[in-house]
Amino acid sequence: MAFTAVLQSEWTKIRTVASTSWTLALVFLVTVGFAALFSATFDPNRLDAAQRATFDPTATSLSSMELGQLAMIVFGVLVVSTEYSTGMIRTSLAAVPRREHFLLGKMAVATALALAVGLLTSFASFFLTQALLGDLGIGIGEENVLRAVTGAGLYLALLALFCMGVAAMLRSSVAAISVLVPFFLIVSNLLVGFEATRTVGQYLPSNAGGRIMQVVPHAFDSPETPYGPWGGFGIMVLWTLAAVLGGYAVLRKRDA
Amino acid sequence: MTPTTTTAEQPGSYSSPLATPRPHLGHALASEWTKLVSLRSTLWTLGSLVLIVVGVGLAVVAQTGDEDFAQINFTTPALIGLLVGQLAVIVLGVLTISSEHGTGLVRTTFTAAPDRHRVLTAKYLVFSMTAFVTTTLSVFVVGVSAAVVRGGSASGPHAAGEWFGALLGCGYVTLLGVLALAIGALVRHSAGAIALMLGLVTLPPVIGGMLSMWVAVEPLGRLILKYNVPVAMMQLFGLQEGGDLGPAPSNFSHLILILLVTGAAVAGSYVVVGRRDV
Amino acid sequence: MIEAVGLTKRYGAKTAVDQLSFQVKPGHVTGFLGPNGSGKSTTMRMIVALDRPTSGHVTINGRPFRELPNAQRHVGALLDAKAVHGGRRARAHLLSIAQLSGIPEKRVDEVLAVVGLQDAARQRTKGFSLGMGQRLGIATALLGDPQVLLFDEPVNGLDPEGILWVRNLMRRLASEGRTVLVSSHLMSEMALTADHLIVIGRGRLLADMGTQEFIAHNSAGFARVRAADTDRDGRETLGTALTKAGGRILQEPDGALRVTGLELPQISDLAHRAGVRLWELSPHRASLEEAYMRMTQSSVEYTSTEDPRAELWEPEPLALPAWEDEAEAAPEVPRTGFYAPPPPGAGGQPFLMPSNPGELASASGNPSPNTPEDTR
Amino acid sequence: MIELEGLTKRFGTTTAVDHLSFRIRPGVVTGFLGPNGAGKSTTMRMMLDLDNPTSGTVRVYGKHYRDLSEPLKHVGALLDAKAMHGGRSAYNNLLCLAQSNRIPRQRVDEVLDLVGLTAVAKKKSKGFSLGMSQRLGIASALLGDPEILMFDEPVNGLDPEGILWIRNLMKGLAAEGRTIFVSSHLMSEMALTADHLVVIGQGKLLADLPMADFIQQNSRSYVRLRSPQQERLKDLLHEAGINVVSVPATGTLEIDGVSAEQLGELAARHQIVLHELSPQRASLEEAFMRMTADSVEYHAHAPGMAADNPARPADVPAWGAAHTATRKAGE
Repeated sequence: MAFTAVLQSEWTKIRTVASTSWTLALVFLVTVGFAALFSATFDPNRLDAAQRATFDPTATSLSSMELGQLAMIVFGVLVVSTEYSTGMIRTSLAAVPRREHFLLGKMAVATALALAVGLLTSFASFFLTQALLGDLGIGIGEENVLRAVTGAGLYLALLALFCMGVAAMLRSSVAAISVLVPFFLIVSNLLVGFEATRTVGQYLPSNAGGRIMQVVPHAFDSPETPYGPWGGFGIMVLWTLAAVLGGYAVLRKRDA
Repeated sequence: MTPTTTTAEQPGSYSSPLATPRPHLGHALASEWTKLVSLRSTLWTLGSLVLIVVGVGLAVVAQTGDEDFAQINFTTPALIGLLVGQLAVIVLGVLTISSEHGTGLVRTTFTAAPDRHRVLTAKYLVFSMTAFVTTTLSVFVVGVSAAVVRGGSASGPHAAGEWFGALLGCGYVTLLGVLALAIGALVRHSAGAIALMLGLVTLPPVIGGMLSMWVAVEPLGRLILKYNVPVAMMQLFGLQEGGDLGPAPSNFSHLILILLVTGAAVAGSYVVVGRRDV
Repeated sequence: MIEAVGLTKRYGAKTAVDQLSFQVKPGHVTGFLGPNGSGKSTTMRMIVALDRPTSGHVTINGRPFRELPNAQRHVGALLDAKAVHGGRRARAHLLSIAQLSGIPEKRVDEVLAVVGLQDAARQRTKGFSLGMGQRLGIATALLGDPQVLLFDEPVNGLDPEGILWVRNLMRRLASEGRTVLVSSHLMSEMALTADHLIVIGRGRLLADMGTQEFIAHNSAGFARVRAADTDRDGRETLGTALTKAGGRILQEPDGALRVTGLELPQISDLAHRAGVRLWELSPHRASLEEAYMRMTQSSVEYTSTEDPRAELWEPEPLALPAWEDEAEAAPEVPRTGFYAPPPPGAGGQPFLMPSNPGELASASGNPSPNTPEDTR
Repeated sequence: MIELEGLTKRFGTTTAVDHLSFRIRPGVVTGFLGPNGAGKSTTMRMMLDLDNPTSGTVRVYGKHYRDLSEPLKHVGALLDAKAMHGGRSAYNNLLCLAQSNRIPRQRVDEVLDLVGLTAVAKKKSKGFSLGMSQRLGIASALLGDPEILMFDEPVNGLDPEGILWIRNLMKGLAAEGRTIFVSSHLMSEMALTADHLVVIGQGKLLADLPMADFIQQNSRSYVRLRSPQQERLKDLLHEAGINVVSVPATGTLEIDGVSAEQLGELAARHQIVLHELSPQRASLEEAFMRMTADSVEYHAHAPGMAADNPARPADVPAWGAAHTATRKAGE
């Protein structure tokens, strides 16, 4: 079977449901909107000396990713779980009986879309906020900035893919969202917040993957990490790979 | 006219031997209780709540010494688990109503009981009592264990007020669940309502944190950072946030805020559920 | 007793139910018929106040549904067999509904036995087949032992044993003096179950009359007559004799004659007088399906078009007897089953039943905008 | 051509499908019958590789379903009318299926037109009634113009016009040499549509034979007589050694095992006037109920509230019930 046909089909699927545009629009609007709000109301005089020394204009642009990722989680989950909740999965698998083609096609299309929206979001956010920051703003050509901004887009794409894998394992929107949102927004922050659990927390996908967005290592008193930006990203790739393989194993083994 | 005469009016029509009591709230409460206990999702959500609160709480108690409790309440170890566990209450609150919409059961329910407000009231009552009792029990298991194990002289004096605060904290979590139920009734879509509620609980501290770090002058940032869910809970459990925000709002102002928000949502849900085609 | 007065429901610009007025009386099974999208389900939903009418009202024993003192004890409804939470066990589901109106717990076990689900009572309903779901829905409707019962497509997904059971159940419930309103697309079932019919099309009332009256109004029965094969001229002699006596005749492929306009004893006498021995003389009842199709032709909402490939299949056309000059062809007679064979229609137009659905489609006239039955 | 060999499916301790082996041949409509819970749907799901068999295999033209490239062009199936994404329009639901198997876009319009859904093609399928969903499901099965078609309860929710249409559609498709496999509980429909039957009960194969043979083997046919000279006729039949059952309620006689031709000749010879001489053919429903009487899983009972009411036992044969009803209706 031509894999391109599967891709085309999945593209039709993804662009013809309302939840796709809702969630992805929210990713963009929330991230760019809050970044703009932060930078427009920014008052450099309020920073103390240490903060001034480690001030990271790129982080100002990208910190609102923390908020926007909620919508991306929902996007990633719904792409997979609505197949189950609507019963479409039976029709889909009858049309594409090879499970690896089906899952790979779906994930490839959705991840590509997430990457496009992610990059659009991070670059729009960056250029808008740098303009709003005025004198404090920097250009894309500065050291490591391009890596951070591109990395933010990559992070969002990888996040969506991770959520697709988990959703394929759990086969339910409610279960997947209830597990993933606390995992990304609370547990990881909570674990890093305590000295005893910090090391564990740093290896969670959100913290490890988020490292790629930092240009200045200790900006805003962020703790030391045992890995570099790409090392952290690699850790998140491993997490994602595990989730995808888990999702594939469940899809293969269980009756549709 | 008494209810039983209604069927007897028709000559030659069927008359059932069953008694015909006028249904009241008690019936609906029994019904909702059956619904709640007969689903595995209840077990999953409340089970994870208890596990997280008690598990994390006891782990913290084990890791601390008597002297640590000089500054904090005996119930504070339960807080960490509850910050995560509250999400289970929220999920259960949403599911209590949205799963009826998702499966179509709501049509069966409202056909059997056309006085929809009675059903909705029963849902609120059964859910809130269950959530409150479960939360309180888990928190107090941790609190009492801490008091017993770490209640030595080094822990200093502890007032009864801290237990009351914890009780209010459990009430706060319950109100969050009630808010989730109301949102579920308004949105009718499980995943949507859960995402909305989780966003409402988890995002404000992040937003507030960013705002306070960069735009300390913005009263909005302060306000968000003062009045959000985790902060309110920390305060009710006797863990004061850093003092650079100025005087912390009182326990009751947190409760009044959540009561206002929840009350508005609940009122909205009564209006909408009463009118809507299902 | 259910009474609807001027019941209307609009979804935006679409009118799903249009000024519907009818009464459903106790002691009868009342069939509720109409093509897909004619507004049956919407009407039933308005009866139990799930949907609000745009205008008009409907009452049950003189009261609006919402004002009944104990709705479940007065009205039981099966509207959608899948309207249960799949994660709940069957018995728990019924119990929770029973408790809503203070119905005792032992009634739950009673209705489970009535519908034959006692062995599945502890199963989660997610794993139920459509037939089992249907039985659970019927159990829910019976919980309150109500005076008024509504069933929307109750036999959907049931096996023949279950269909037979539902048929008898409906009749028994009505014979106890209850009001029973049943919708169905299976005309054969309706003919066996319903005493009275309410037919709607495009949201409007088309008919409200007894089943027999309805069939008589909208179709005609016929007799099948076969002369002995050993008698060479028998068929022709018989045909001529019957035509002379005023009968209308069509010839079937196996050589039998289809006679309308003459009673069986008359045919028997005519054959006797003509000296023709008969090998078959059987009455064929007019079918409800035929009567229904005739009435609703113009209000069918979703008309399938002819599959271009289906043209390859041609039913064996019925021959026109020599003594009949009008060009007519009778449709093929199904040999068995619920659907009684369709007779030729009145007015010289043969009823276009099983052979050519395309004609039916074109007969429905100008295509009008389609309205989903449920637009929400 | 579909071949099932020793197909078995267990869910925990219950065996839903038990060593099922049969072949479905092209050119005819094969009916798939069985009581509720017999394992029909599970079998069909395994044929499409949606459920993994515990043991045994299904082969479609010698191949495993999973190894078919572009399976929609070979096998079209309607298993569950609601198995579509409700938030997507009817057209888009079909389009994404078509694209996955490289079926041209205009075929989507074609099948929508075929099932009569063109006017609502752009509407979300969430709002569809059961009848409309069923039509959409049929459209999806026809999408690839496949040589094998499987329908699980295709007439569910369809109105009489739709039932008529699908009946002719299936016969037409079979006449073109396709393999048509259809399950239904409506025996009347099956009798009109199917040429060959596969009957299962509690997961086991009960019968695999042509329709006519099935009816003949599992039911009785008889001749109904009505005459103004009833008593003379009765005596005559007794003399001829023919067993007669009289039905006083309708004033008819029922005769087993003698053809209508013979009876007509007998009456003519003795100058007896007959007002009815009708051969009653056995129905598929009756045959089916006899065969599966032992394997019905969910037996219903009389309502508990009506304990004083003499309830008809649940296993009355179909013709018994049909008779009484017919008589009532005929009066």
